[in-house]
Amino acid sequence: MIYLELPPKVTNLQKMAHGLAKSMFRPISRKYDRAEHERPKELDAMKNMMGGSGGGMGGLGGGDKKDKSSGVKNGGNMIAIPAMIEMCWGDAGLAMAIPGQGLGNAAIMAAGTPEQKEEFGKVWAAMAITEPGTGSDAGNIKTTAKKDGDDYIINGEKIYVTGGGWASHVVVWANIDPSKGKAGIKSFVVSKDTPGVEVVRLEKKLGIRASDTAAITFTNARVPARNLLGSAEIKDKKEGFGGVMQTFDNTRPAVAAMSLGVSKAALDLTRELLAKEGVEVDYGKDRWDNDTVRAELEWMESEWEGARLLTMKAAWMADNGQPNSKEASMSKAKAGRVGNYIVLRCVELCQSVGYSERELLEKFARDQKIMDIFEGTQQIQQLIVARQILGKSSKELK
Amino acid sequence: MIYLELPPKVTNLQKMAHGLAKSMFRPISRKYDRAEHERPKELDAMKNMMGGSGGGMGGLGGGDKKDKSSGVKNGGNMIAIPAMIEMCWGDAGLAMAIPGQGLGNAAIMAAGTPEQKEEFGKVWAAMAITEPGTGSDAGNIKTTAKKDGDDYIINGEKIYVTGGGWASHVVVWANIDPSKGKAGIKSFVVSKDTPGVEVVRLEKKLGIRASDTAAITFTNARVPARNLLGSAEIKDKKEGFGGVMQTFDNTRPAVAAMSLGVSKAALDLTRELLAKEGVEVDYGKDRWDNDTVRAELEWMESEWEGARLLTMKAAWMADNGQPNSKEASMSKAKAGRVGNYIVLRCVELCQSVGYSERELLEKFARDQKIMDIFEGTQQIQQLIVARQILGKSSKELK
Amino acid sequence: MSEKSAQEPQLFDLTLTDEQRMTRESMQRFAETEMRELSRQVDESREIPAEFFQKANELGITALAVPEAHGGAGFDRSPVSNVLIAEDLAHGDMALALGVLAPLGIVNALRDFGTEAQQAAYLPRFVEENFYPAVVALDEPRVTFSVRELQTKAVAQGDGYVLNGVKSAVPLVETAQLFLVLAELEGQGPQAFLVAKDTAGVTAKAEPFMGLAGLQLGELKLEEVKLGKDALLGEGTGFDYTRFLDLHRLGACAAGLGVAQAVLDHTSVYVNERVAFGEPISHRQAVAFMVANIAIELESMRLLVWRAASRAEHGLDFHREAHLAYINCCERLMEIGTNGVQLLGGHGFTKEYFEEMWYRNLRSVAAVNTGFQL
Amino acid sequence: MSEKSAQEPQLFDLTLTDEQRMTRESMQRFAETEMRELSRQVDESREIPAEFFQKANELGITALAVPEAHGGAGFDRSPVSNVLIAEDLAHGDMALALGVLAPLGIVNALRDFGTEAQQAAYLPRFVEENFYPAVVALDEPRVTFSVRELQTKAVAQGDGYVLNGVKSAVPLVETAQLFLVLAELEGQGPQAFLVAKDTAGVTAKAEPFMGLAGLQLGELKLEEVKLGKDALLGEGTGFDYTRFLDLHRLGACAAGLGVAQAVLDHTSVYVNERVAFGEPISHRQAVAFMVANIAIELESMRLLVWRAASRAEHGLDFHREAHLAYINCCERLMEIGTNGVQLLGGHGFTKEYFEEMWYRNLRSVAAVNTGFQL
Repeated sequence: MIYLELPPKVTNLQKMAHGLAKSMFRPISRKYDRAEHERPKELDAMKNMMGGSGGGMGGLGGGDKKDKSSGVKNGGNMIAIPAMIEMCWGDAGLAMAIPGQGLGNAAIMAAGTPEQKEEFGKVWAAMAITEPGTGSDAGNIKTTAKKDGDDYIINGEKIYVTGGGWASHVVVWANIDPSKGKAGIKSFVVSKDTPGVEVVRLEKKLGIRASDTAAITFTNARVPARNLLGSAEIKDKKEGFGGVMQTFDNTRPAVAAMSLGVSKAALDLTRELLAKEGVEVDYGKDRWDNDTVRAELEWMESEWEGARLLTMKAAWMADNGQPNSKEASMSKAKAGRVGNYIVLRCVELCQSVGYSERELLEKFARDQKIMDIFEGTQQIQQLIVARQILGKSSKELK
Repeated sequence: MIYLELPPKVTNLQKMAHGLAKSMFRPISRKYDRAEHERPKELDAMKNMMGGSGGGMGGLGGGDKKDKSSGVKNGGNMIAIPAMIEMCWGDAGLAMAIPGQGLGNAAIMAAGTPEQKEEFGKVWAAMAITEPGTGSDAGNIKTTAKKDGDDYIINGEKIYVTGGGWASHVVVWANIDPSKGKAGIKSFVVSKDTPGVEVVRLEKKLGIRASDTAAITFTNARVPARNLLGSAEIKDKKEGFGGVMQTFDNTRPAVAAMSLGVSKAALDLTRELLAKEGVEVDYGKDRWDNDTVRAELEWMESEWEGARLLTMKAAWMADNGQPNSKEASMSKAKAGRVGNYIVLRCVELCQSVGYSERELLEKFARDQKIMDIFEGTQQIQQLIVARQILGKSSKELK
Repeated sequence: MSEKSAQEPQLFDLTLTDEQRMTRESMQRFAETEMRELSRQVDESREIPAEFFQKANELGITALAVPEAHGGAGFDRSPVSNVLIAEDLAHGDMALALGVLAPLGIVNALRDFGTEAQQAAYLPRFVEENFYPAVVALDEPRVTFSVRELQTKAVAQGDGYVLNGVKSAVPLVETAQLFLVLAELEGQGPQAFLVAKDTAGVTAKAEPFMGLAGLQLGELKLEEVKLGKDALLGEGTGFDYTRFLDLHRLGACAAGLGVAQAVLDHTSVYVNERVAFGEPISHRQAVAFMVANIAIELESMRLLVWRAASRAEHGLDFHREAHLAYINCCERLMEIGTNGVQLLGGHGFTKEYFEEMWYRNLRSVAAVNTGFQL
Repeated sequence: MSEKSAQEPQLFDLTLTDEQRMTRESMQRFAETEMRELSRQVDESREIPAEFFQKANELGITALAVPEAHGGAGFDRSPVSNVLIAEDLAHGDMALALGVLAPLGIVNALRDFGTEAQQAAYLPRFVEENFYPAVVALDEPRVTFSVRELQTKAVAQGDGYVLNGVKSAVPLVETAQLFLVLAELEGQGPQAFLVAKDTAGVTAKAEPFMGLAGLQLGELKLEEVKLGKDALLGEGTGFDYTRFLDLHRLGACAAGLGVAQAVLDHTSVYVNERVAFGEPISHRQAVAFMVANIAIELESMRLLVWRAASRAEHGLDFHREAHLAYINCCERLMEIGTNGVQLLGGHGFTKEYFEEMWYRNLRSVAAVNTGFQL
């Protein structure tokens, strides 16, 4: 039966996450925005607190809460989304810097065997996909992994590795047989201690400065064959690459949630500041019967709620075993652009207060922008949605 | 010296055109919106009144008013734009139905030899480009013109011929040598009396119902070779087709002007109706310090003025002998989308009054839509602009 | 409102009930076979064949909603199911759909706000064999009209009320037997009055609008219309104007969703079939992304509308959610309407396809209040 | 304002004068060589090398505008030329450009509104060898701030005025020698006061903002600041707040145009060079059309700004035109700023390129009033 409210189990965790974000992130938010590349040690305490379930990426892909009669599940994906929203409401950069909550962890949980989940379940794993020559074109990576006895030898350069500087491990995309094209791309869990793995640079960024973004080189880095996630078999082109791509179906709603979190923070703060000066929204007037500020706040809230519901739908589908690649991309496309609209507008609405570092509004407007870019840009999401609706291949609709 | 006001010569003609549009078009505007396919005989009187210069297409391409010291011209193109805005302010469908003011007339004036201008200067010529299988892809037309002695034999089917039902002549795009691809495309002035020329259908349309839109078939229609506009020589691919395409550089700003005219009519009427009920715009408040209706009216006016200035710039460049293909497309892209935004919003702002046929607002919202489509859709204009900025061919940037 | 109002915590769920699935199938079939083509005919002639509403009546949509005590099937009040019905019927044609659903809106208003006597007096009319046209009269012909400042005025007089005012864009205005007229009652804010067609002082006149020809919109004049005290819906208690407005507008939004879905369904086929520059135009990002964005915005709106309706169904506050859904639909539905025409280019501008009519119909959501009480 | 104010009818014209063409060349050269790279350094350190403004001073922008009687070159008052200068310098860096141009804004305000005595007292300072930092203080630190409801108050007292209030986002706040403070003068509406840095009760403090680091924005506190009657610009006559605001904001718009042009110039090279999926990304419509639309909106805004400035230059009413230009720039410049980052993808988010800084700087136009009097 159609019902779009979250169950108490989820809202309770959401409240917890909100409290955590407020008490642990907000007080150090500006500090680490300014101290780029300094590791937020205050977050070490959170590693255990979060476990594998809460606000990070670990909960994606799982799921347990099930309605007895209908068989409907509200599981790990649906818990992870509101939790992620709340964490990023607190601070998106810090949320990405929690030890043990990397995107690589999500990949391990999504694609790993039970043994791999056991071995790597508690490490802090970043995700290394992009290379200097690739952007959205993940199928075009040049990093190789050559079989050598029981090991693979990895060579290549990765950039934009979120958490790559501080994580203990990296999940690296590499091609085990470049002659097969992108079907040969597999992902490997690589310890940062491996000889030949070097962090060559941390990027200076517009936002999410509390989270490190690393460039990492792999020079004859030797990893055990058992660190390859999933199967080493090279299937037909589409399916093979699809395997490594499938984590996106889980992580894209999570990145949508990040955008929702940051833009909710901007909206909440704008409303709070305006309320202090006597301007409050009450949904009492039609758009053309209202003043511009109230109408704009309501409009942004409307757009935000639409994006949130799209994201919850994608997560609900994942929890209920429904293929959700289209919906995952829809949620990220909508949340990415709505988020960007909101954070920028909130700075404008709050004028010199919004533009100043006195408040966090300007920071939200910097942090959010990456969420319309990473894990596939706005344009890539539209491309995926369009291909699915129109039944087009990547060769037909480029 | 930078100065963006229109000289008195232009504003006087503009006022004349406005008066004409108000007194001759507005009173019969609703009548011919309802009586689709009935020829507005009231316009016969205008044929002579307009001459070759006024509000129609005849003025495009010419130019005389020149500043002695600077050499700057404010000529035929610049006069035609404000005149066209005013005529379409009155009624876009009727403006397109004035005898002797067809798009084909513009083509004759732009591409014809002095002899051709003499012979066909006073006819009423529609323009026949599109075919059932082509839309924006004008290079792909299948109509052929085969040389036969001193004549050409034309075969093919044309659709969306504006004024094609009532005009005496049609300027037809046809290929004289399909083996040469689009370089073989030439335009011919064809009398509707020619045996083998048949109007097979008049379209029923969303708007501009006062203007007929015909489907015309050509079955072994024989025309004298001297009716070929320009040269019969097939130049290299690019230049050859460029010849027939160049009329677009003049007609696109004119279609931008149509969109400006209709949307100005919507804006003016909305303001008038609102003023009667006490809501007036005074540019006195900042956007976020205003009510939504006033702020929206100002925003629309701002967008409209920007589009108008882009259009005037394209016309000014044409008058002053500067290549303006990019600017022509920019003006049409902007005026097309701004126009569509305005006409639809004005219906909304005026609520049941706007949605009703009591006022012309709903008609403006129907009439305008085609202006973002014909003479190259919004998307085609963006493509042209992008190719020019990025230096890309139509093969690279498709 | 619902009898199933949740005791145990519910889960977030997007699954239709079996009943909803079955209803959708029959609604979709009816929309496809009985409405889509008729819509074009009606759009041109502005004449609705008498048998259409009769046939639609046989779907039982209205009768199912009437409590058993009054001769109906007594189905649970389900705003969500009504959203689905509106989506499906409007996929066939928005105007005819809103016409078919107008009486359901009145039944729902009577169920939600009517006194027992009013329910007993009116509800039986909706289960009769003949379609009983009953509609809401809300809009007024002013460009500064606000639903919160009605100029149609009701004054208490003697044992009843006198109404004066002009209503605009009233559905089925010349055929309706019963009007639910919204008017400002001195000292008591906006109230709803049950006004029979043949009451003295009531005149109705259809007039042409941009779209929704099948809904036969028009003006309803009320001149010194004298009504009994039982004409006041709820007789002074129970009427909740905010709830009324929200459910009424959500009805229009739901119908708009159906039209937008029709745009998506047709344009995504069309752009695959249409060839230009040697390929289907769907191979161009500008075209394909426009289709993708129609899908994204449509689904976003749909979830907003469903959520508001499901909150109403479960007896939760839903004003905020309804408002957010409505303002989104006002903006984005029209965007879809105009992009539908754009995707077809010149073909979209002619009556060869339905996009031009959808463009006109979709403009109604934000401009007029021609929805129905979900 | 202009001495050339048209007797004979002028023609619509987009041609630069020879003088403007020459000025543009030297401004563009300076922006390219002295500003672009420095802007990144200043953005990080928030320290402007002392020699920068000195070097900029040698361009003579301000001195040329000072009448000969006061030691300057006495160039005609040309808002259009000032727009061009702002565009060109801001192409190098918006923050530094607005810093360089702030004193020109004060000179222009003195020319437009100052008494002869005020001109004689202040203008000579702007032709000295050293850069004389003088700025406008307009914004106030409230989210409901309105330029039309200033809470900085001036009260007539004795033979002068007392000012109280807080100004925010004041350019060069710690280095400026002279502030033109906008305050509500009891009974006389908003007025401008010339306030020297070292006046008792004036405290200035720079603080970090989202962008415009090179402009060193900050707060100016005015506590019981006592001023002579000659501190009132125009001494009660001649000050036109609407004109002042319009020209001030057009100054910011003009600078924003320069940044938007920089976005267009760089992204259109970048998308041609950047290869993905086997081709330059400029071969994708979604990318190419975004570039096209940057060009279209930029040119549209530019013409709006030029028109308003040229009307001002020719002594025509220009409030409506300035307002329309300003609201367009508020919206569209930021759109260009965010699309610039988007076109570079992840690379746009890092400090590898300038797009992330342009994103931050362009947000200023609608958020703060840090322009200059054209």
